[in-house]
Amino acid sequence: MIAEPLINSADTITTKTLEISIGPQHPSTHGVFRMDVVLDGEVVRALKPVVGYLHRNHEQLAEKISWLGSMPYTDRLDYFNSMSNNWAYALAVEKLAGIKVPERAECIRVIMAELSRLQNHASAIGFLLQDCGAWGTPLLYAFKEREKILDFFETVSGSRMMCNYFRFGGVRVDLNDAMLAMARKIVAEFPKFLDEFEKLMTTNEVVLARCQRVGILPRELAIAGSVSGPVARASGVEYDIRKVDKYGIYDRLEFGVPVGRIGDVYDRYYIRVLEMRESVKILQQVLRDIPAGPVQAVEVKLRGFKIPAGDGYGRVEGPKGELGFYLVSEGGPKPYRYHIRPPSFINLTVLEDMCVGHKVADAIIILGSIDIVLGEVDR
Amino acid sequence: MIPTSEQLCAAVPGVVIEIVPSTLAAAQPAMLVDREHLVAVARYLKNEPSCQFEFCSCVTGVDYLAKGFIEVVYHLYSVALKHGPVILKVRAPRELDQCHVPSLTPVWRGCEFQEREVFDLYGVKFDGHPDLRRILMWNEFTDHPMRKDYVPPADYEWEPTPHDEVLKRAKADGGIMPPSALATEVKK
Amino acid sequence: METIYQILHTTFANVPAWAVQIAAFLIPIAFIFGVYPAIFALTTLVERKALGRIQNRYGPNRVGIFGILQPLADGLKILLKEDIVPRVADKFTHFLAPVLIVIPGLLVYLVVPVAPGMVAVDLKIGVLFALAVGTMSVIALFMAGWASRNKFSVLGAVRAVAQVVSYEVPTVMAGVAVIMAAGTLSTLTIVQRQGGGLLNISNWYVFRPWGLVGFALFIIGGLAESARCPFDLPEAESELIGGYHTEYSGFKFALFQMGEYLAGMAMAGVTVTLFLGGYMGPGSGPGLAGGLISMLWFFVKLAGMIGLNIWIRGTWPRLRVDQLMGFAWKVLLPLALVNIVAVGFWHFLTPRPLAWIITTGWLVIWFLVLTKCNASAKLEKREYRYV
Amino acid sequence: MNYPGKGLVEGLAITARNFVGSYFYKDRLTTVQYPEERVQTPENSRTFPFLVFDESPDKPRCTACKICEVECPPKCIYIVMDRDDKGKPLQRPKVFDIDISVCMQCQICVEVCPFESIKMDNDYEKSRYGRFNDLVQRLPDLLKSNAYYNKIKPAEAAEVDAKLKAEAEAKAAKKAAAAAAAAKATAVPPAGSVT
Repeated sequence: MIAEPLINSADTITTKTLEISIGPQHPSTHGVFRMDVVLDGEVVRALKPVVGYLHRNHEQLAEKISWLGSMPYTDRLDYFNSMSNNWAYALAVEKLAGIKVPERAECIRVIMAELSRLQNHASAIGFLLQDCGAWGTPLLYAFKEREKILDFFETVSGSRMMCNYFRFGGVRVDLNDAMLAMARKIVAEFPKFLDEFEKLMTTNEVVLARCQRVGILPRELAIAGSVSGPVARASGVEYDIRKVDKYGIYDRLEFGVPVGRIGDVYDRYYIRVLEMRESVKILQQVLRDIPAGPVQAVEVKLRGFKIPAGDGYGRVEGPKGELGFYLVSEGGPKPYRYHIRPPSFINLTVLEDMCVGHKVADAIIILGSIDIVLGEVDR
Repeated sequence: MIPTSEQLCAAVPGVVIEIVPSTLAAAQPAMLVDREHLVAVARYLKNEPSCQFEFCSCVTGVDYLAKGFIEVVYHLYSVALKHGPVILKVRAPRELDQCHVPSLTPVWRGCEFQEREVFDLYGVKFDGHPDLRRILMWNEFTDHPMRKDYVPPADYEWEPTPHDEVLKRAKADGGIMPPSALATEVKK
Repeated sequence: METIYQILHTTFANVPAWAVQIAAFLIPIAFIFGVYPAIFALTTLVERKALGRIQNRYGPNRVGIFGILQPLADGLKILLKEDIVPRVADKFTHFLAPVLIVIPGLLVYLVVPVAPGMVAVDLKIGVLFALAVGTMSVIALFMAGWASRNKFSVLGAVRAVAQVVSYEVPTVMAGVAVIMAAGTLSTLTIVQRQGGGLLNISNWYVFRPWGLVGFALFIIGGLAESARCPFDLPEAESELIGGYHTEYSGFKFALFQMGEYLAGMAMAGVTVTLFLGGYMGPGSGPGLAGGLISMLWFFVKLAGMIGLNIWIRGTWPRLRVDQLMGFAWKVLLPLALVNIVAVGFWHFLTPRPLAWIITTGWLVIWFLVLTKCNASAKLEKREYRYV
Repeated sequence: MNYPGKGLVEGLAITARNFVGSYFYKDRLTTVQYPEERVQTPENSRTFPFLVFDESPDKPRCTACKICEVECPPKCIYIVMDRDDKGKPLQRPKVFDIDISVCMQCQICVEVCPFESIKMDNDYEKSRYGRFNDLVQRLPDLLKSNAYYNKIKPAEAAEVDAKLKAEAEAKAAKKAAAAAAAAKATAVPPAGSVT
């Protein structure tokens, strides 16, 4: 019997890749989102996001109801911050119809949008650390702060998450002194929560080991992939619509826009912490001197509101990125075409480039660091 | 600075550019480009040092049923020079087999998912798109729901407060009529 | 066991010898099967209440006053839950895995001394037996993962095997250090050697330089063995949904939970025996009163170790698979080997202060060398500019 | 001093502080035991709409003008106007259904209602067992008194009452002026020219 030549088993063993679908029903996909992942052992070889499970065709609904009728639907887009969704829609309509917004309403809009940014970023890093495995503790600290802000929204607009508070040309309810005092208390207590949170997580060795150099998004790919918001700024893209478009009264407020350099999961986490500190600065400035005056432009009719024919695109720096509305009007009371530019949906374009080569555990964190909400992805 | 149509005509030979005005308040005129030269115009806008539109913010499909075409609208911004939207429009006939538009995903990677969505909801086929599949609807779905002439399937579930066509359809094919809808209603 | 036999024999003189022998067998077994599962039930409640309090909320407080009956309610609920077995699963192994996971957890308690003379079996090779039996649960984990034919469970099972095996090595090496110092493998004599001294505390091995390092290694090894945070990779909810026990429901799932908690408490028991002086404490000694106090001391130390586990579970996120392995092989194992050499110094350098200086110096040098060459988890220089 | 496990130990310190704090400070223990303790919902908070009536339930303010039915985005209101036996429309709804499984609590109906007759309730315990008929609130369930409205939303109700009273007085004054003008017109011809 001729002895077989010694062969290196690694050459002959053909290992098969493992296709698993981190499926629509999964504890850490932030909603009904599926990723078809091809695994080689633990390493991700390919990753295809599959969306559409929460598709309600909100854009076709809007073509059947009046301009104001789709304002409550915008709360259901990115249900974490209904206030900035409302603002994006109101801004697009005001740009299209040329409506002037009184001074006090602009200040109230900035207060609401920045508070909504605070609670969104707080829960975003809470969920990110929950995906890292910190069993609920950071998430519940973040939710404790978020509750205070949602209670303020309920006191003002009537509902915690589905505020339907903005109107074309202003806001629906004026802030009386009790509400302003409540807002000032929230803003005063927020830095204390941030310091405690940072001490818990920012220098934690396990978080550093898990998040540094993971899911790096190069600057060019971020711009080419139309990535916007904290995800892009963490990779070095100096682009914040509050500074570029200067909508509302943002040009009169001094605040910085933190921009990272490496663009890994840790940068995206820390950029959100720094953005929260900037938002607190903005809120302190606006809450210090709110002018008196009307809260809604007079000439906007509640029923039968018509916009001259034409199309227009208005956008806002939402907590998740650039949230834009492209509206086409044919002069009637109903929009002819109502398109939403969803930041979470477009930020997913580069998810695969960030995840390939990393482990399964990293793919989950990278998805968490993009901070998507499926109501906005699927519309 | 935002290029004028003459500058574009000079840069890209043989392109037909038409300015489509918006409302006077919005003041966002768009450039309607013909299909053949769209990719060339896009590359010029992206690589031209004075424009540098390397951020394609929004891709939208609009179905103009009356005028008989579907329009795809691109909103471009420049991150480096921070200047405003340049809006490219391109039109394609509504019939499904001729509804072709050159894809701009090779120019801007960000259009990939958005163009797939326009294909899924409007049926506009993007030539040159790396992975043109349905993104929002399930794969076995054949129709394109956002078209103006799309008729949703007549699945009348229980609806205690029916209105206009749901009410008509319930009366027509004898669907379950809630008691209140049976209440005799004399037209005013 | 012999002491119980003596006590019984003297008190019930007229009872025939074979009956007393059987009784002497049954009492420790009854003790182990009674006390430790009860502690498991209590731990689930205490864990949920403590994690609740850490997260600014109440733990379970609806069933009984302050939620005392919650473990009972959980047990009843789990009993009534439907036991779903996947159609494609390998029925026999799927059934056997939960049973096999509970046995090692209970076997380890045979050699853990609870009070002077009160140890179920006074094996001469107690420590070896405890550590060897501790790793038997790995087979059950892999059986569970492989039998349920679910990709996520297979991933979880493979991770579990890799983790438990690679953390077993540094733990055993740390145990070798204690065996060298105590000179015997029998847990009873190890605990007796840690007695005496000021208030029965100063002789604990944890107050020796090499003992402290061994204690740290044992805590990390214990966490990794029972797959608790920050090493709870096998059943990482956020990645693998449930790891090896995804396809289990009903009482089999409860057995898995019990097996995990018992394994965690077993490792805590062994750590207490080897480093914190078992039942030694002020006032512990032979005799009825001393025995009771020493039993109290043992359970207080056990509760302290479990409390530490819960505290860590409420704070730290979990490590990734490759970091977990790297940490075990590149940091813990060298440290354990260095620890053995340190015990050698400690044993042969008779003048105490000299021994203290040499061993401490040796350990500190090596600690710095290891942390230097494995410097992974350090905050890189990051600058954020404001535009 | 920066020892290797510094971040981990600081993290433990924070959780320990929260654990101990939860026994002493109220803001470290934020759970509300729902059935026993209840959070006092603020005045503006809104759940589902209800119809207001002034004196008696069979005379609601609502005149069945169907503006809210038209303007409601999810189309969850269904109104049929009441008619007396001769077919003359009475300014009252015979059927007024709101399907609260469709209603998204956006209170646009409250804004567009010209007669201040539909207002937002803040009672959130509206879960039912049945899916089909139980979730439709018919006219009798919707009707609530103005006193109830003043109880749940004092400030808003006071404002609405003041507005209604002002309108009523203006109408009464106008009617009085018209009656006076009509009386003057009839009085002048018989008495000839009256200075």
